[in-house]
Amino acid sequence: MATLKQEKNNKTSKLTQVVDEKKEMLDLYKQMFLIRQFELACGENYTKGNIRGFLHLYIGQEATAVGSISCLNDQDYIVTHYRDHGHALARGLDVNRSMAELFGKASGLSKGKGGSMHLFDAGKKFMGGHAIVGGQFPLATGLALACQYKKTGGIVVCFFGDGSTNQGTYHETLNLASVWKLPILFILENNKYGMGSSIDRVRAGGEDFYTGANTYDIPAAQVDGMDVLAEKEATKIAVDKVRQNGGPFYLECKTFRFVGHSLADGQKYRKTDEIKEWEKKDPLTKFPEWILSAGIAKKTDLEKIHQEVNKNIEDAVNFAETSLEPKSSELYEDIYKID
Amino acid sequence: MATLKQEKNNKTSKLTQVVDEKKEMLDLYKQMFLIRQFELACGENYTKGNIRGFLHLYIGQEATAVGSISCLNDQDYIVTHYRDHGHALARGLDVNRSMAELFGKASGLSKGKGGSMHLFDAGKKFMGGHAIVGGQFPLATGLALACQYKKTGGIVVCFFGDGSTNQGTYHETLNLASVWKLPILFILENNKYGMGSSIDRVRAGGEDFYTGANTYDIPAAQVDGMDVLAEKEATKIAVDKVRQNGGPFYLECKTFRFVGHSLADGQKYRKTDEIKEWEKKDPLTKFPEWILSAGIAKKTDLEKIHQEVNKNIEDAVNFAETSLEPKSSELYEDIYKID
Amino acid sequence: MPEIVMREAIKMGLEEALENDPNVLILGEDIGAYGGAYAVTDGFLKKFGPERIKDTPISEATFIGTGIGAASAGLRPIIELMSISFSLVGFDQIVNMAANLRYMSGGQIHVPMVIRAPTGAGVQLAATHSQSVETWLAEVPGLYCVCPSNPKDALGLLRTSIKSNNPVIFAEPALLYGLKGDVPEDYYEIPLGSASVSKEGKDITLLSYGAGMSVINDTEKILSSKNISAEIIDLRSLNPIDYKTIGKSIKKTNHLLALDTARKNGGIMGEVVSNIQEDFNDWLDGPIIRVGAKDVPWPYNKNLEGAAYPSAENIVNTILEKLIKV
Amino acid sequence: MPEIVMREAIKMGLEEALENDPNVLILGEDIGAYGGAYAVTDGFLKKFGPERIKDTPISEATFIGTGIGAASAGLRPIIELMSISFSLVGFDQIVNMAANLRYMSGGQIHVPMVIRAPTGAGVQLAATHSQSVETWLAEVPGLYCVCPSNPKDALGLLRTSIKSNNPVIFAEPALLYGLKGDVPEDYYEIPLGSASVSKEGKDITLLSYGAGMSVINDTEKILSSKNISAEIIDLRSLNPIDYKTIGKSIKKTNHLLALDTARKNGGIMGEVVSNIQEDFNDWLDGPIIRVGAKDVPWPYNKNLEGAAYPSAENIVNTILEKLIKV
Ligand SMILES: Cc1ncc(C[n+]2csc(CCOP(=O)(O)OP(=O)(O)O)c2C)c(N)n1
Ligand SMILES: Cc1ncc(C[n+]2csc(CCOP(=O)(O)OP(=O)(O)O)c2C)c(N)n1
Ligand SMILES: [Mg+2]
Ligand SMILES: [Mg+2]
Repeated sequence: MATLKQEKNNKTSKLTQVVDEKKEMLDLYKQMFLIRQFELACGENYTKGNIRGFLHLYIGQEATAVGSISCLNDQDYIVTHYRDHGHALARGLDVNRSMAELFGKASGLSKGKGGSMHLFDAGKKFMGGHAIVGGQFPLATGLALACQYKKTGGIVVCFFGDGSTNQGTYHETLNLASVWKLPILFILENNKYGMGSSIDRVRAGGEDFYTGANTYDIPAAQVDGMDVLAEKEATKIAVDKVRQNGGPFYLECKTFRFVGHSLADGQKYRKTDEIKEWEKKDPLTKFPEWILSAGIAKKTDLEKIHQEVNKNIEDAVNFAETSLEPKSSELYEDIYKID
Repeated sequence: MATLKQEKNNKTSKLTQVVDEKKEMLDLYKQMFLIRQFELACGENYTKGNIRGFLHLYIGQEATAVGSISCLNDQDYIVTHYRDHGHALARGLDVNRSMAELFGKASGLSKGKGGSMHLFDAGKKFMGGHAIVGGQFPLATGLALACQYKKTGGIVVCFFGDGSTNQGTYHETLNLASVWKLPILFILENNKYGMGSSIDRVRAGGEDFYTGANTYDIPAAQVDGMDVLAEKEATKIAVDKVRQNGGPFYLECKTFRFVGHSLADGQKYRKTDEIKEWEKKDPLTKFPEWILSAGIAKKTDLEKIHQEVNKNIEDAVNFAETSLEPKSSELYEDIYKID
Repeated sequence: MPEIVMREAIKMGLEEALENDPNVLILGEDIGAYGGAYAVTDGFLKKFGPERIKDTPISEATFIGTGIGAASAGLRPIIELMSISFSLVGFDQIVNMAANLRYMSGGQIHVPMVIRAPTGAGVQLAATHSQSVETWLAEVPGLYCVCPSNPKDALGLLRTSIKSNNPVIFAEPALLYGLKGDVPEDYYEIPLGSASVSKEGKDITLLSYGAGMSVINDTEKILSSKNISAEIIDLRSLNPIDYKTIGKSIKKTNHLLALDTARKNGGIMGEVVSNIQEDFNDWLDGPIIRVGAKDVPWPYNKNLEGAAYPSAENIVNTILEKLIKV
Repeated sequence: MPEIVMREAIKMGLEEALENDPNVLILGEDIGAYGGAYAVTDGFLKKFGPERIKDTPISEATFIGTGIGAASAGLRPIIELMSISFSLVGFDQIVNMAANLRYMSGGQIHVPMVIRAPTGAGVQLAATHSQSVETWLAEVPGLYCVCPSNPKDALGLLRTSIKSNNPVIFAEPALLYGLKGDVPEDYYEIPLGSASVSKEGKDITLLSYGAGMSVINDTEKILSSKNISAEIIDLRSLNPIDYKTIGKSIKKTNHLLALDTARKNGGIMGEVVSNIQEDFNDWLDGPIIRVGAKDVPWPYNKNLEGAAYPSAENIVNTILEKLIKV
């Protein structure tokens, strides 16, 4: 797993560096594994009827969320679309309360009012979870305006899919972010499909999106979104640029979802071959292989993570299952804030 | 007035060619002069209260509409925005009925229901006159889809302003037109301002727009929109491309409005100097000068045109003034077509 | 004909139109290769080809507007939206363009187009995906708006909608795609603007449309068990509204309950009730009762969503309390 | 304080907010260098600078959404639209985003934002530019909606709107920017959700809002000349609606006429009338009369537009015919 590494400019001892690296790599792996297991548990509980509505799983794309979000700090905002579990968990949202939200329980992040497509944790500056394709772009612009206006030093990361670039708000927002030099990092997760539509059938301009950002004078780059380290390095550079220059940056991540668009998707529109090909790049296989082969950690380290995470997920499902339903009076709460 | 001339591939005698050229040049001039005088008459009648609502004049941009529309044939559709008088007259819409529409009279193109911003003549495939900025883009796509689907051989010309490129529909429509290879010629009239907003304050990506079309794999060119012959030549090439390839083409015309955005505009946002500078390129001055200096026609030819046109305008105002108001029963007509 | 589900009935109507009229084509997201979000157009791509079954990018404003343009040039496009909530993204095109083109052009243009979209709450899609936007679109002059409650009406209304020379909003209750019902084998149409009296009665008129009809049918059963005879009217068409049929019924029953499964505030029944109380005041023996979903954003949680949704039991209680003392 | 025009009153409210709260900023098309389509923000760019008076591209969806994002991060943005008709271009952002964010996040987020926009017909802008979209936005839970009819209310409502922690639609009747009226010198606010009784009377209650108030005032004068004493209520707030004030009046007058200058079908009064007839049935001596603009797209021609617009004379005739025999 080759990846560009930036020189580390620190004075700590070699030993600390190695320890740090081990911790860092295992952390990345743990987060990806957590997301994968979370999603599998979601799928199961959707089949059981514990989770309802639309459910969009992040399986296959874990490296993107984990690699990129690891570069952010507490002042930074995140905005994403309905395929939001990965971003939420990578941001460190409570696993129990995330699962409880999908179960629609009172203990859920949004008290069961939002569901899978609308995850929020304002305390962690995780501002949704937006189910109208393209709807999150303007919101991101506004959060970035607030960062700029209040000079908080924070930036906004706006995640979006290839399909959403066909919405007008995409174009409007790139333009405005550039004109106003807003601190936004646009992260495109190009998984080649918007629902059943492969990009070549619905998009003019070819497979690469990042090249189009220059129309808006926005610096851009492309990265292998299946490679968590590459993703992390690229994001780090991008985040630094945004923080230093103030203006936006555009990062395209080539990735793939191994599963259907939602749990209702029969995937008639694509070949099993293509999925198989991409599964060879599965970050949940390749990354731990690399960790072991590079001697960064041992099998037992990984097994420990597996145990911990599996316990987490089990607990989360349990928590969600045993949590109370919202009271019916909740129906009328949270519409208006009291003036 | 230098302009690229395409070789003429015909077998008519030299004399006929000269006669044709004279006729062609005088026609172009006559149309531009007609538009200018029409607009001046509109301004006057707005002040008098005969024309109401919003009134957007085309003064300064005449060469764009006249040069480009002269390349179209009867199968081709035209769609434009609220600054539509120039396109309407260049398309040959009845001058009397156009003026009557602005006066809100029953004899108007739309029986007085549409007004200045909403001119229509379906018989001439002039499909409006659209007052919501960016609203006309999807309509143009649909007309082009019909041309393609029915194989009529017709194309659609969609006029729009620089300001409208900031609407999402601009982006969505360029994308769709390219993906579906629709026969549309996008004609941008870049007059450097959207109302009071100069493009450098509201647009990322610089002064030139046509370069952005390649993001959508749409061939594009730029032309001096103040030069009616350049405009005509460029449009001819563009129209041929659209007709032959089926797909869209993007033509940016650099132009300028010498007057305010609408009759309510004090023009606080721009310098008189800039206007002065552009007025030097006034097609209503430069083009007739060139006609005379190139020996294509004589002063008396131009004077004859002036007289004719002035009479036309006088008649049109007269016609509009003396036309009847719509009957009040008209209020309920034209909402639904009978099934 | 054997019973078929609503989805099938709509599919039949589309298929028939595609077969009979070469000017009919369908535009929408994932209607082709994917087979449609609710599988209504499944198999169409293969049968009719990509020139008539056109998968669009996720650009609601533009593909709705494209339908308008195509219609004004003589085609008869049918637009499928994955949810009527997504119409909000292209609202200007529908409200300002489709509805106004004819009027603003002084009658020169007409727009024979159908916009089909699943509507309503009840499937736990939460606030962004559960709106009943047809209540707004039904108020726009220049548009027609219908909403069927059963397979037979769906087919009959779809036929007239596609044949109409005007833009029609065809709202399909998302809850009802699997609802079974008889569909006549012989060709029939249902005119736009005609309500249906689905059951006669004499004590009270129960009025609703779309998904509300099943709530109304339940209400009628409970009332009947209490010896209250209810007449049931299915509005079917939200624009125009068949005030004649409603009025006739009120003259008989002298009581009206009107139900929206959309939010009460802004539901179509506010309009209906307001007109009826004015025009049929002399025949009413008491206030008109209006029921609708609670005036809250639609919550994801099943129980909360259920609590927001109108229920037959509550309706019966309200009737007994306010109108008819037994 | 001497009389000022409505435009000035709104300007005062904005200026005061910009001066008192550094978190207030204004976003909109041509509000800066151009001075605002209706000159409300004229001079602001110079006074408050480009960081607070932000000229936006013509991208309604995005700059409305930008306001929402900024508000949810603690700013208090005020959005100016050149026309409430243009809100249709950004409708999804208002209806699905501004209104739902708080609910969908379980109360974690709030959106203190004001969207100001000229509304209504009467200035010959034809179908695309004359809509009264506030009638729809007033129906969305999560939004507040107000519409002043005079300078005093405009300033008082604007103060509370800007101070509100929730998104407020502030509809400004385009016809009234030049309307003069007294504005108290001492600081005052007008709470959202409070109607005002602008004249007491005993025979009939006349209810309207915004531009409708001048029609209502004319109506009252004619009625008064016929010895009919009308009570006048200005709704002022379209969400929430002050049913208490309306109810109290009806208990006194036993007659209600409700007027929209928006189209009757879909106007706010359908909702109001429907609720009132249900809750105050026992106090009503006859049907409630609802008047609105004609159900047609707004025409450009002055006479036609006038014919579509409600008139005091017609209202008086209807009252005499249907309610009060003199
Ligand atoms: C406005 C709107 N139109 C359509 C949909 C239905 N829809 C949900 S997700 C989706 C595909 C989006 O694809 P992409 O942006 O590539 O994201 P991905 O699902 O691949 O992560 C569609 C069409 C929607 N939610 N909102
Ligand atoms: C959706 C919408 N927003 C705003 C306006 C108000 N408006 C009318 S024209 C205009 C400027 C458009 O500029 P441009 O596209 O450059 O055309 P030009 O007027 O220069 O010909 C604006 C902001 C509108 N009509 N519609
Ligand atoms: Mg995708
Ligand atoms: Mg311009």
